[in-house]
Amino acid sequence: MSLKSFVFTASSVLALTAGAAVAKDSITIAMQLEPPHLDPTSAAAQAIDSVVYVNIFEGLTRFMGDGSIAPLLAKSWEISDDGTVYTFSLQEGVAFHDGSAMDAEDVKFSLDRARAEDSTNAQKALFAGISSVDVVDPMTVKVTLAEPNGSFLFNLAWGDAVIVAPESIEDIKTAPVGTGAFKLADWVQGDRIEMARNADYWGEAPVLASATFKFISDPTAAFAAMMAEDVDAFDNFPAPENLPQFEADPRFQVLVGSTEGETILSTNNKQPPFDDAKVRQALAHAIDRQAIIDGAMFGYGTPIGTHFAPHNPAYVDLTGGSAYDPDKARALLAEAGLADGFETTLHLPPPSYARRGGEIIAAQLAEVGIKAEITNVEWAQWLETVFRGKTFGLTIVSHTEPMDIGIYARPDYYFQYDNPAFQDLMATLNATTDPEARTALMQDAQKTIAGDYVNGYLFQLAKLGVAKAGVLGLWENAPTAAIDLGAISWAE
Amino acid sequence: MLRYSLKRLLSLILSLAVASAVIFAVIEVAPGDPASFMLGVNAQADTVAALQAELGLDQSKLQRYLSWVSGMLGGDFGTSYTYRTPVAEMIADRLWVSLPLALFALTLSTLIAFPAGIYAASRRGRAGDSAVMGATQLGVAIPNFWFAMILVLIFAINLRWFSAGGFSGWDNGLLAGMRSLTLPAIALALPQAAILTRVMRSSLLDILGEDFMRTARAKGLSRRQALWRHGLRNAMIPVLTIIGLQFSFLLAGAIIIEQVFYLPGLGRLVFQAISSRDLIVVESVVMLLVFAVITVNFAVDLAYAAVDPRLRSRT
Amino acid sequence: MNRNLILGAGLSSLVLLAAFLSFVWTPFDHAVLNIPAKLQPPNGTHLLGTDHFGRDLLSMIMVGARTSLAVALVAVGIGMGVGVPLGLSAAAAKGSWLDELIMRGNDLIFAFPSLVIAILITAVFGAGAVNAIIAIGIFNIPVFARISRGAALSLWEREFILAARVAGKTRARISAEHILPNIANLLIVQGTIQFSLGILAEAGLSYVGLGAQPPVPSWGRMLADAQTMVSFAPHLALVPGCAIILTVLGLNLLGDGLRDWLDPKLRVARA
Amino acid sequence: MSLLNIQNLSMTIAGTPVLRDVSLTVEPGGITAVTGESGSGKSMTALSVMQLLPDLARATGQITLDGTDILDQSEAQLCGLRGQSIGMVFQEPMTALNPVKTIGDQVMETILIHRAMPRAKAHLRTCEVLERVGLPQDRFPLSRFPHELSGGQRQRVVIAMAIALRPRLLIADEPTTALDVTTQAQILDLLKSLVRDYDMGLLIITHDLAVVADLADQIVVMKQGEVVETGSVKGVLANMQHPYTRMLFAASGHQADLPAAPAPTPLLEVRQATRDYQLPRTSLFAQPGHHRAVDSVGFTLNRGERLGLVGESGCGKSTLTRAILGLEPLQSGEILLDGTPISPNMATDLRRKMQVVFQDPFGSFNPRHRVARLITEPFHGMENPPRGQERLNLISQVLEDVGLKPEDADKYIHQFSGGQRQRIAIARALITRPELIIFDEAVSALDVSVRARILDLLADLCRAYALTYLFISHDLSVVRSVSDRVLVMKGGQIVEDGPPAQVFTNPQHDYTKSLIAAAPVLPDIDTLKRSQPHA
Repeated sequence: MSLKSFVFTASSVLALTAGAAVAKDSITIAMQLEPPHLDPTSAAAQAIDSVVYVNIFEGLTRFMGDGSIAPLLAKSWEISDDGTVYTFSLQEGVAFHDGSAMDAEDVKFSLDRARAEDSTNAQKALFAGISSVDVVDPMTVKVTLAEPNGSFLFNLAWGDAVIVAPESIEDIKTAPVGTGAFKLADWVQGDRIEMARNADYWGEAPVLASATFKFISDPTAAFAAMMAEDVDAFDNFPAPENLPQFEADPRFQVLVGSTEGETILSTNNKQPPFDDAKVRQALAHAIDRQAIIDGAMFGYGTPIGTHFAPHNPAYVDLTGGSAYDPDKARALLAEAGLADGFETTLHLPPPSYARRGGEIIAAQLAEVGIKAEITNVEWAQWLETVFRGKTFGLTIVSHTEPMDIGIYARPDYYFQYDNPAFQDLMATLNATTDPEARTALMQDAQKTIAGDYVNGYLFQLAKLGVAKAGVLGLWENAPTAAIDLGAISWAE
Repeated sequence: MLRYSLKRLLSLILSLAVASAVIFAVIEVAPGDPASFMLGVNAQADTVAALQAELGLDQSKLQRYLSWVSGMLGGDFGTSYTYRTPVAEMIADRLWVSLPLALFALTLSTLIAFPAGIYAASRRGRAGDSAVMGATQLGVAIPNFWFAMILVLIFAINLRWFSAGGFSGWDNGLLAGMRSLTLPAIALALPQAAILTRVMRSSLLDILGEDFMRTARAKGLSRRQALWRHGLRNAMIPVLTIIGLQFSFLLAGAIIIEQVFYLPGLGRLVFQAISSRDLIVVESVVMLLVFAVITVNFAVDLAYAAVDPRLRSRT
Repeated sequence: MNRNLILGAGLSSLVLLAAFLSFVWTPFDHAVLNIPAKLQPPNGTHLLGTDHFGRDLLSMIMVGARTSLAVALVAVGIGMGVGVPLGLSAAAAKGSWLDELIMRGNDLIFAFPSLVIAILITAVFGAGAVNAIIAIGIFNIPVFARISRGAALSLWEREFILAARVAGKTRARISAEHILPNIANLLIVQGTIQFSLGILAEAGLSYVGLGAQPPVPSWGRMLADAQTMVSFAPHLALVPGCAIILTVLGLNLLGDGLRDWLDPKLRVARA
Repeated sequence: MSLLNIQNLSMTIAGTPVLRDVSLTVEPGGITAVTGESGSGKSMTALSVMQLLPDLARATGQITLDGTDILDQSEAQLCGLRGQSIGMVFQEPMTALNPVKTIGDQVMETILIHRAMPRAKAHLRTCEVLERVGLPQDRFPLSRFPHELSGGQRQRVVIAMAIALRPRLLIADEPTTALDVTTQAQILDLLKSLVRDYDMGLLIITHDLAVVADLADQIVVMKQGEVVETGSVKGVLANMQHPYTRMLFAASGHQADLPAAPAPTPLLEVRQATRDYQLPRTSLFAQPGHHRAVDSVGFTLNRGERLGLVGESGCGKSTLTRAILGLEPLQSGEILLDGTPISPNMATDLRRKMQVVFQDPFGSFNPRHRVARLITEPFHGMENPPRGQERLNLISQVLEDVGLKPEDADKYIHQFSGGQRQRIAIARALITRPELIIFDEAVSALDVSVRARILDLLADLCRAYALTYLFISHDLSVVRSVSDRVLVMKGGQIVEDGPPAQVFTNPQHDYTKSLIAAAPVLPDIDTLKRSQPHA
């Protein structure tokens, strides 16, 4: 046992014994997946963001719990009139956990590293528009874009755009050094990560002195751990069927919010018979969204009729266009020359929305004569066969990146939707900064893909949090994967 | 004895060499690429290629096999693709859970099985024997993961005597560690105890029919004395075999139980590694388990010799 | 006839009956979802209740018996079909390189952690009943090879084998004509035991999602589906759990009973 | 007063009667022998004195040892008697000792379990006792394990355990049946001298009347759980009253009546046959050692000749048999049958000229086949095996030849007794009319009366078929009665070769002499009668 963890353990024991007198200042939060490592800038795993986002690493901007963007390490910024030059003024007095100061050089290093030739950043596309990053003075950075990008500040709020220091980049995966309010105290791989308050934090000191993230992948174990009060909160509780029990129990509170995850029945638009829009339409009418939400999610989730988050102001409710109507579905299939139905495959990744939803969808499709053969796959296999190999008929997946309707403009994207009109629409949207015009364009986009029945649109994935009754400040929604420890406190 | 040991060692090395090739071959054909898994759906092709190069995945399979094997010979199991920590360290960490758990379960199962088996054998055909045998039939039939579910429901959720799972670590004291391993150990041990009880009983019954047991009785030993002094040690040979098998099983077979109790053990490590295509971890852990089984078998052979002098003198 | 045999045969034939009956009749269609009727406890309409999709549990158990029995049966078939010839050849060629090769190969398979390899196989070749069968079957091979070799070796010492050799019969022919029928009892008994282990293994694989895929019902997956709902719908876990336990129990009792019944030594003692 | 007095002992096991009104006595310093064939209840009588009976056994009557009724004793009291007042020696020395304990520990346990003396003294006594039974400390230290000893040495250990506390009564249940003749003689001598020195009573169970005559004072003849005749050995043998006793006596010394052999033409020629077995290596780099089981053996067996081969266990006779049968290769030398060399890959035609009858009537047949199939197995590989009616006739005839009924062809082997099975084995050997039959200890596992009938059958068959055979046995008297010529084998070599009369009356080799000297002999009845005052 290292000295650090000994000190930490000792102090947490003290904290526990003292708990009766003063308000608790530590918390144990469980999550389903363990981060593979702790570098948010070189992997897609959301679990990394959940642990380190704003807790250990901070970006120039950040997401707030309601999805809005707020300044963080950038105190303020100026945008040139043509929308291509952003000049950021940095917060004064910010230091990394190793004591070194955070300055413009670090920002330049971080952004250049992310967009470099040999970068292993999972969201490299976020930085594709940057043509140069220049240090104006130690507290000022100028970022020049090749063309205006309406969502640039939004892009900088992603976990993949946090500011890291060149001195500590070598060991970032196991010993992350950031500017956040918490430091990594201990990592027992396979079990938990412990964090301790950063005494020298530049901003407002958090209420919590320490926090533990515990990794419980099994839904049963998750329920048991919560019920046995082994953990104080569960971020994104994996078993919606257990929520009524927590709601009925005064020891617990249940937080139901929304995520950025559009859960869709992805359809291979290039594979016959799905290259026929009539067949895709038949598919859409054969699906009973409410039954899926009830059966797979036990009622949690908002039906969607297009690829857009319902909590977004620009959302249009298009569910009516693909209402459950098996007769119509059969008629459409007959029109398409498939009166006797057809066979296809349905690849299901591990989350229960996919596995359970898939079983229901297969049964519903069978009603109209479509025989979907279920294949359960691991994520690695899904990426290989479905996402990259594109050898699939149908699959169910939740697209959790915020504002990701742009994927429909990529003809090589795995569902292979190729509509030049839509691609033009997206190009226009990217070049547009006027909010009202943007809204109109986004609504057009939603209608286009819904009208083409590109995919079967099922529901917006709910964020289901469970916590002990006294825990305050947990995010209800999940604009991004994050557990903002700085906002959390215990009720007196 | 020297020749025997040398021969054993030679076949051990050969087995390990074959095992390593088989493991590598089976695992490398698995579809799914660790780099694209790590980078997710929005990754660009050049990013994936860059990561593959960084992980050494762009080398030929033979090169990777040779570097893996030569690394292992030097105690270096390579670096995990996803965790980016040395595999040896990860395994060492997990062993601190899996090994005590296996030993705990084995101890429990032995503590249950020995008295139960002896009792049943000594009351052969009577009510006590039937009761023990009935219980073992049930014990063998119960899937251990189902039993674990029931244990959690009763002892963690309803009674709250034990935590539902997780591992507090040995830092918090031996007792706390043992406590978090208690329910998993019970779930693992009971079915094993049922098997061991049956073996113990039948082995003892075989021995009780041996001529030398009658000789012992003719010397004036009571049934009980004959059983303890002459029966047990002779009955140990099949029992030792089963204990050896069970230990290897417990080390690797706890995979589902570790899942139910979210214990950070070897089984769960390999399970996670399989799903994230962290091939080098899978390869090394499987290799280690094979190694463990082979060494345990070797140890069991040595234990035979300790029990049975006839084997000692055989060269 | 003994108690074990009667009880074991009774339980096993009950399961077998349910499996066969399910081809022609189940109380409800096991594949039809009826989400409004979900999670009903056992009642007059649904004798064992309904699951989280409103499917009738009794129907699913009946059809699931098919899956369990088929997977275990074929896996045992693979084990016997490959293992017994290997074991017999090893015994017939005792001490030769063939014997050595077969036995070392056996030891090697035994040394692999079976569950981990089963998970690997299904991960590599995809989850599904066929791959589960292969994964379980592979580990049955050394069991049968070892047991048939051991039994055959002791038979090779017997004088009636010498008599057959004196008559000029080849080792292969002696193996088929004299050895195999005389170890058949042993193989049947071991077969029932491996069969019950196969059912447990299938349940375990399905439980981690690597066995038979939906919509084919499987007891193990029913348990996996049920596990988060145990606390408010315990019948979901109890019903498939009991189905597994009773089947395995039945087969084990059958195996024990057969052993006693087929063992001439014990039969003489009883007469 | 008698040391042991059994009165009207009756016993049932699970309701089946096994002993009926058995009465016998053993005097201090006296030897009482219980004899009879298998199933006569002689072993049960012995075990009932020890009260080491199967769980379901119920005994009535009286067994008094020095005035104590054993049937009245509690289990704890019995434990006090066993080993202390009664010692017991069993038949199978190979399995009677715990393989995982040293011989010293096992002998000492008898002393310590009765707390007869302190540990140090017990140690001394153990050494003494082992010396007394012929296992001196310098060659057989207490730390030896049973597997390091030969059968005879192990039996000495068992005896040492039984007499460690100098019990008043020693029970020996077939103590020499599993041993070679020469060892048997030594063990019997040892028992005799122990009885004399310690003034013990000895109750010995044996099926061998010659042993009884040689050793015992009193004889108890049992048949099917009942005593049919009892009295002093000489008295009973000189004047046998019960037909069973007479039959037993006659069968024990039975001489089959062989027809004369025809003129010699060689059939089987064994020339310088040598067979080695590789021993386990003692070190990795040393050449593995060899055990020479058959060492330059040469002899000729003529057509129509009945050749006997005698030797003790380990002399190489089984290895020689297997080589002659073509089951194992020779390292050097050759074996010719009708001029053609024999080897493991010889032609089936050649194989068919030779058949074999094995020792174990229970292991010689595939239990899953019917008799008809069992005895026709030698037809295998024939170009034109008899079929249909011809085959059935052959089966019937050969079954009748060996004294069975044609309808026995449809039965399974477990429906026959040991003697009948040996007849079936002979039928199997006869069915192809082979040129040569090898009898490998073919009558050794049979009771004397059954053995006598099988030997007569052989003589009859010789008359009917003019058989040529090689008869292998460890039992001199058997070989003598069915052979025209006898070979004596020792250490892989033939040490004596000649007609029985010459070999048995005028042996040339020392080993043959010691063999003949060691074999217990039935007394001559006429001599006995003359020496009996009341005869």
